[in-house]
Amino acid sequence: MLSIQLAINEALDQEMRRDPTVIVIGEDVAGGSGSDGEEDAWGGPLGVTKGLKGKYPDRVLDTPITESAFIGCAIGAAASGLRPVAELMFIDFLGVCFDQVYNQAAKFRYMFGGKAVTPVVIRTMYGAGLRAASQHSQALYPILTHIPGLKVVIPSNAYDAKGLLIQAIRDDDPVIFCEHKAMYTLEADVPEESYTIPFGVAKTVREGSDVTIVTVGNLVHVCTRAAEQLAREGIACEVIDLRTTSPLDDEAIYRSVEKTGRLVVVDESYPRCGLAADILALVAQNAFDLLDAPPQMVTPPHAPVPFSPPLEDMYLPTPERVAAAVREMVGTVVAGA
Amino acid sequence: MLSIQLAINEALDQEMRRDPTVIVIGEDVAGGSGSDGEEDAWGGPLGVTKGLKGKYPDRVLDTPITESAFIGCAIGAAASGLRPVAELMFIDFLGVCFDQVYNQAAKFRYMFGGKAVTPVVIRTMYGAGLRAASQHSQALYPILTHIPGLKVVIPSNAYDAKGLLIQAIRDDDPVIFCEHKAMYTLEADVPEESYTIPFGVAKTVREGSDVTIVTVGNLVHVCTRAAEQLAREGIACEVIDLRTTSPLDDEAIYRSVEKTGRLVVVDESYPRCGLAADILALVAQNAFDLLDAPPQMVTPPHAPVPFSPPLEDMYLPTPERVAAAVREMVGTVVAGA
Amino acid sequence: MGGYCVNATLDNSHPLDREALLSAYRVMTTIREFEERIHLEMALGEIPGFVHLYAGEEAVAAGVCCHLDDGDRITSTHRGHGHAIAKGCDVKAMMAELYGRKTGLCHGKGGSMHIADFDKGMLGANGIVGAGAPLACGIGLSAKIRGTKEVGVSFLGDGASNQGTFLESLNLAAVWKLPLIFVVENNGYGEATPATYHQAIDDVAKRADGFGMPGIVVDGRDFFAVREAVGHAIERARRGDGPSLVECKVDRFYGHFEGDAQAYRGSSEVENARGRDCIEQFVGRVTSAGLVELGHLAAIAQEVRTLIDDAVTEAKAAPWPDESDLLTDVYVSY
Amino acid sequence: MGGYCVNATLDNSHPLDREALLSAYRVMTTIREFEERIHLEMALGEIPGFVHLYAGEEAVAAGVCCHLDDGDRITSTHRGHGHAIAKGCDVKAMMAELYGRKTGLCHGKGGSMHIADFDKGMLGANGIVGAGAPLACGIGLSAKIRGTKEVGVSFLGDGASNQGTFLESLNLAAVWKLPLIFVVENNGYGEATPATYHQAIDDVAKRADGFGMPGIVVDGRDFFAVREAVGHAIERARRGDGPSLVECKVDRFYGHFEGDAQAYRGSSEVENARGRDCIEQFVGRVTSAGLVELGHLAAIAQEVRTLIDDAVTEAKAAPWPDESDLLTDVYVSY
Ligand SMILES: Cc1ncc(C[n+]2csc(CCOP(=O)(O)OP(=O)(O)O)c2C)c(N)n1
Ligand SMILES: Cc1ncc(C[n+]2csc(CCOP(=O)(O)OP(=O)(O)O)c2C)c(N)n1
Ligand SMILES: [Mg+2]
Ligand SMILES: [Mg+2]
Repeated sequence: MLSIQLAINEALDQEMRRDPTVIVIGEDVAGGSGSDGEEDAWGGPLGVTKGLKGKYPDRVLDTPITESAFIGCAIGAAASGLRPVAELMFIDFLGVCFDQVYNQAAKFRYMFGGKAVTPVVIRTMYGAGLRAASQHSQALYPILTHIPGLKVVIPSNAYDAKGLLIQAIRDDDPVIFCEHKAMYTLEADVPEESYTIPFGVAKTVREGSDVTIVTVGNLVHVCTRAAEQLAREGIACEVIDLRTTSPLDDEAIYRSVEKTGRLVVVDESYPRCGLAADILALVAQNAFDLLDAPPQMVTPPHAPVPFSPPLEDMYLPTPERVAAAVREMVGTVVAGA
Repeated sequence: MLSIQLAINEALDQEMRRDPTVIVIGEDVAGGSGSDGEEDAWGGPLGVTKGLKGKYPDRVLDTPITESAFIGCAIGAAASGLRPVAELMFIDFLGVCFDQVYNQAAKFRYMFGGKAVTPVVIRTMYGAGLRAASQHSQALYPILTHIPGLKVVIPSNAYDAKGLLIQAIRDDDPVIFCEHKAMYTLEADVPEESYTIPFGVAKTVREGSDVTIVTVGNLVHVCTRAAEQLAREGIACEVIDLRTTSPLDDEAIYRSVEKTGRLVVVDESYPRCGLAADILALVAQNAFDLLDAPPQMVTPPHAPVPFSPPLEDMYLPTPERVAAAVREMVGTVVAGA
Repeated sequence: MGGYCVNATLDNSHPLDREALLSAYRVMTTIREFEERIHLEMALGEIPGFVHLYAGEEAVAAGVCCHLDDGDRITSTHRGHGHAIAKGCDVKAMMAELYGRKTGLCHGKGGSMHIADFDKGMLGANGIVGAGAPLACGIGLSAKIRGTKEVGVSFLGDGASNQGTFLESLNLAAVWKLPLIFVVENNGYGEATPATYHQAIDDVAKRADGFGMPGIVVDGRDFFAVREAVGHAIERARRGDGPSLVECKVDRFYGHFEGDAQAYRGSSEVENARGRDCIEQFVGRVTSAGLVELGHLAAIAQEVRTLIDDAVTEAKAAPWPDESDLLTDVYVSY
Repeated sequence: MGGYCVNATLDNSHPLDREALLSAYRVMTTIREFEERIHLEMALGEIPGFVHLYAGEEAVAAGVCCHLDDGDRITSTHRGHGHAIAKGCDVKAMMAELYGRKTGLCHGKGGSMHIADFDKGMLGANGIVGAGAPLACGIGLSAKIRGTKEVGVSFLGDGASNQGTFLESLNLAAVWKLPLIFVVENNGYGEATPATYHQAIDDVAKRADGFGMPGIVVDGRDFFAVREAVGHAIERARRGDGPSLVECKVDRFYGHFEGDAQAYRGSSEVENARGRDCIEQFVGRVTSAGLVELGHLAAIAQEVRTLIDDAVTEAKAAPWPDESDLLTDVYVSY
């Protein structure tokens, strides 16, 4: 059993050992370079990269607080022969380096006529639930999923985290790897040897024939809990973990909806132009005839993330909210169906 | 008859005259401050703010190329008693100042418990069609629409441009005002006196009972042309111009779909987590039973904007593509309906 | 217009009266007691979220804000409690905010990293490093365009001084001659990373020169030095002569955030820092010079402790926000 | 490690042989003829999009790139034709790119603002002002980690020198001692805004000091001065001693973009600039010193003109991209 944190650490370690062009850079990824206690350094504010500096002293680099420069640096290095893994501490900080991500890394290959290869990975922490307030709790991956040229990965468990991160590092396109900050200690069986999980292949976490629940990241567990409760009530939910939002395994969703006729998309990002809307729209456009009831979205409201614990708890999708949406849907059958 | 360019200029002029706290700042909005030819200065690269500096010399300010600093400055000034209108020359440049927009301006009011008022307007140019290539042709308003706390305005004609801009300046929330760069010379009847158009009220540009076409900005004209062609073929399209994407007049869309039973959303932004998906999802969730056919999106492909003229022409939605989508839909009726 | 100087010769041209000294002491002690108490409460798990303590740096907030009125506005950082208190924010409402209560300064929606009170000219702590600097340019621009004598102050750390937003703001402020002071609180660390690693210069103030404004370095543990250096800069700003950068060398008594074990700091480092405590230095100076009696200071300290006790008690008893608060104040109108 | 010097005394420690002189002339003349021709073609409406001409600034591209191999990489700007040509990009493919043809260097997908050729170490013109500087840090970091002697060069304008991305990159490069040279092409304008307005200092190079790297100012109209100053900086970088900033004072012969009427420029300004044409200066120097005969230079100029003529003819005759190109190369795999 390995936690997500250690699974990510292991993936980085194995890839750095395998490939001398893999480097890790970011704020405090070593965590105290040049300080008196360098050996017992942070390894990231939550310790995810702990120990790597000792093993690869020249390839694990603390940076100044200068996201545009070091994310851009990682991108430039990727275009010059390295495979950097840069850490954007919180996805909320995207705003100070976004240009390098969507106008540079994402567009090089296309606008340079196919000659550029930019194998950069940006690891970043997302999500609410830790009372971190409006500027440290966002999901924001919809705005990265929006951008052609980027791949977006959101693992839900330690096994996937390791395999998807190794895939990300070996992948020749820019990849944003989003880690939910409330999930690092979650454990799963993780093989010691290195393995990859292909992008664009969703995972059916739970099978069921009544309703399809599509989700990603930490909410996979929220939805599973909802499904367990609903199962006790006689409603069989199929829970699909997208694993990557770009590329998107829309076929897996259509296949499931074909079976269930009902769709609930559960997501933690803001609702407008968000991931839930994206999935709903694709299903409505491409699999409309499979739907027996209006598809539903369960998301936070159109508001920033509040700090106060009871407010934050109301803000996020919970098993109860998911279950309620499913129950209501199962009670509904479309007029003409 | 006034062009959009002059309508915007007039709105700025009238508001600056009315209210001494209104200022205009941005790169070359005067256009040559401190140069030998200051009087005949640019007034923006396309001349939209031309002449304002002469009328309000202290309140029209050229800035260094420093979007984070001057957009942030406009926001800070809005929180300190002014009503700044900042110009982000191209919406593509959002990436170098995005934090100030979505983590600062958008969140002040909420995270400060309702005490902040940040009446800033960010005018910006969007859109493809001018062979400006990948980094100067994007739409990107979906990522702004995604953010709670921001209002997003996209006028389609000179009359609306004036009324919506005056509303934006008087509005107490941060507003992003998106101007399609290919539309500046488009003329309409524009009253000389000042007037406002409320946000969140869509406009039915053309009535029809067969298909609802929802769109915004420059594509309103593309859709109107498609509707004219389709009318000759006996298909009556209702064309809805959203005018603002946040707030969104979803009720107007449902009302129209109630009449037509069919929905095509036409948008220029990238398809994934884009505006078309957003609208489709809302209709699928909230007005599913009104739909007689699978709703459709007409957007560019999931790719950056290409430079080469024939490629760019293929990239954008055209009247032909819109008409084709409508024709196919009219031929389709949902199985059970 | 540039120029950079270390340990500016201070002419002490603004002597302080007794009232001002007592007020400075009260501000610094309130900050210290607030922070020490939060350190305790956090260890007990009573306060949620990410919290960064200002303890050790009090002389800067006090030495800067003693020059400011409510109409003068500041932008702050993730380490913002000290700035908020010095700028006059209500301490009880701040405490309630940290506890996430409805009675909090931001109704519990902001928490430690988003303390703000626009009425007091406190435009917000900020979770984004460097983000306050551009906003502070707006404070300066507004003051200038409205034709007032108001000034803006942007507080930032040494880590933030590498951020583009800050560097751009130096240029914008210089070009527009904004009435603005950038106060860099150099505590030698950005999180766990020492300043000796994150920049290749000894003094952040050196950068001022490259943007055309004066840069001054002072001992930030010395209230009087801060007060005087910043006083000159503020006078300059109010005169219309433009911005300045004042770098204050300070010590961070606690970890980067509450919970940081600080293995990266040498064992005697924090001890040494405590040994040059700005408040003790202040007390030593004013009592040995006979300006204020120790007993008077002790009485103030006692008042402050009572205030903090009450603040905690009231905060814990205060109501939580409820469902009706979740969606208010996203917009003024929508 | 800092230090800033104007008009560095140049020791001419790297004398040029005849071959190198002819090559420099060919590069500068190719850029000039390319730009003059595009100016013409754009006036005729033959070339789509936004185009920014490098005419007048040729000595910088030539004086920098003469030190570089294909393994040394550069980042460029919106005004990138000169850098691309000096770095060895195929001129005909560049021309075809500007015409949007399938045979273009980027298959017509990029256009003027996105000219790139990774095989030649040209990592791209860039439509985002200042965006090249962080990318260039990556060039330097890669060279360093792979243990090569390669260097990176980041070209930027005076306007870009106020952008946070550039300023942050100075710090990062200095901290990591990256083998990197920042070449600031100060043509006195960012679009229509004069440098005297957009910054409160005379020399951008002054900023180097605040980040702990040398800053040098040279006359960018003097090929020899550029070559020598940059040569020293590159040697320093290859030795592992870290980055430098070299500011080159130059003139922009045309408007900011093609179509700019330049009302903001005084009437004699462009005339004066043409009077100190870097190519004419070069020709004067090398012929009067007897290093090269005028006839030989004329022959090269004639070859270049033929090349450009052919490039235009071929570009106009070349095929457009077709529907199958619209969706290729968004990803390597998806
Ligand atoms: C843009 C951004 N990057 C990184 C962080 C994470 N972070 C929070 S505080 C901090 C260190 C700031 O150092 P400094 O400016 O010296 O302030 P200090 O904490 O020492 O007071 C960092 C890196 C952030 N909040 N915002
Ligand atoms: C981030 C960003 N802001 C603004 C622009 C618009 N723009 C293009 S070139 C330019 C001027 C650049 O000036 P400078 O760096 O001096 O280069 P020059 O044009 O003089 O070569 C501006 C403002 C842009 N492309 N990117
Ligand atoms: Mg610090
Ligand atoms: Mg310039």
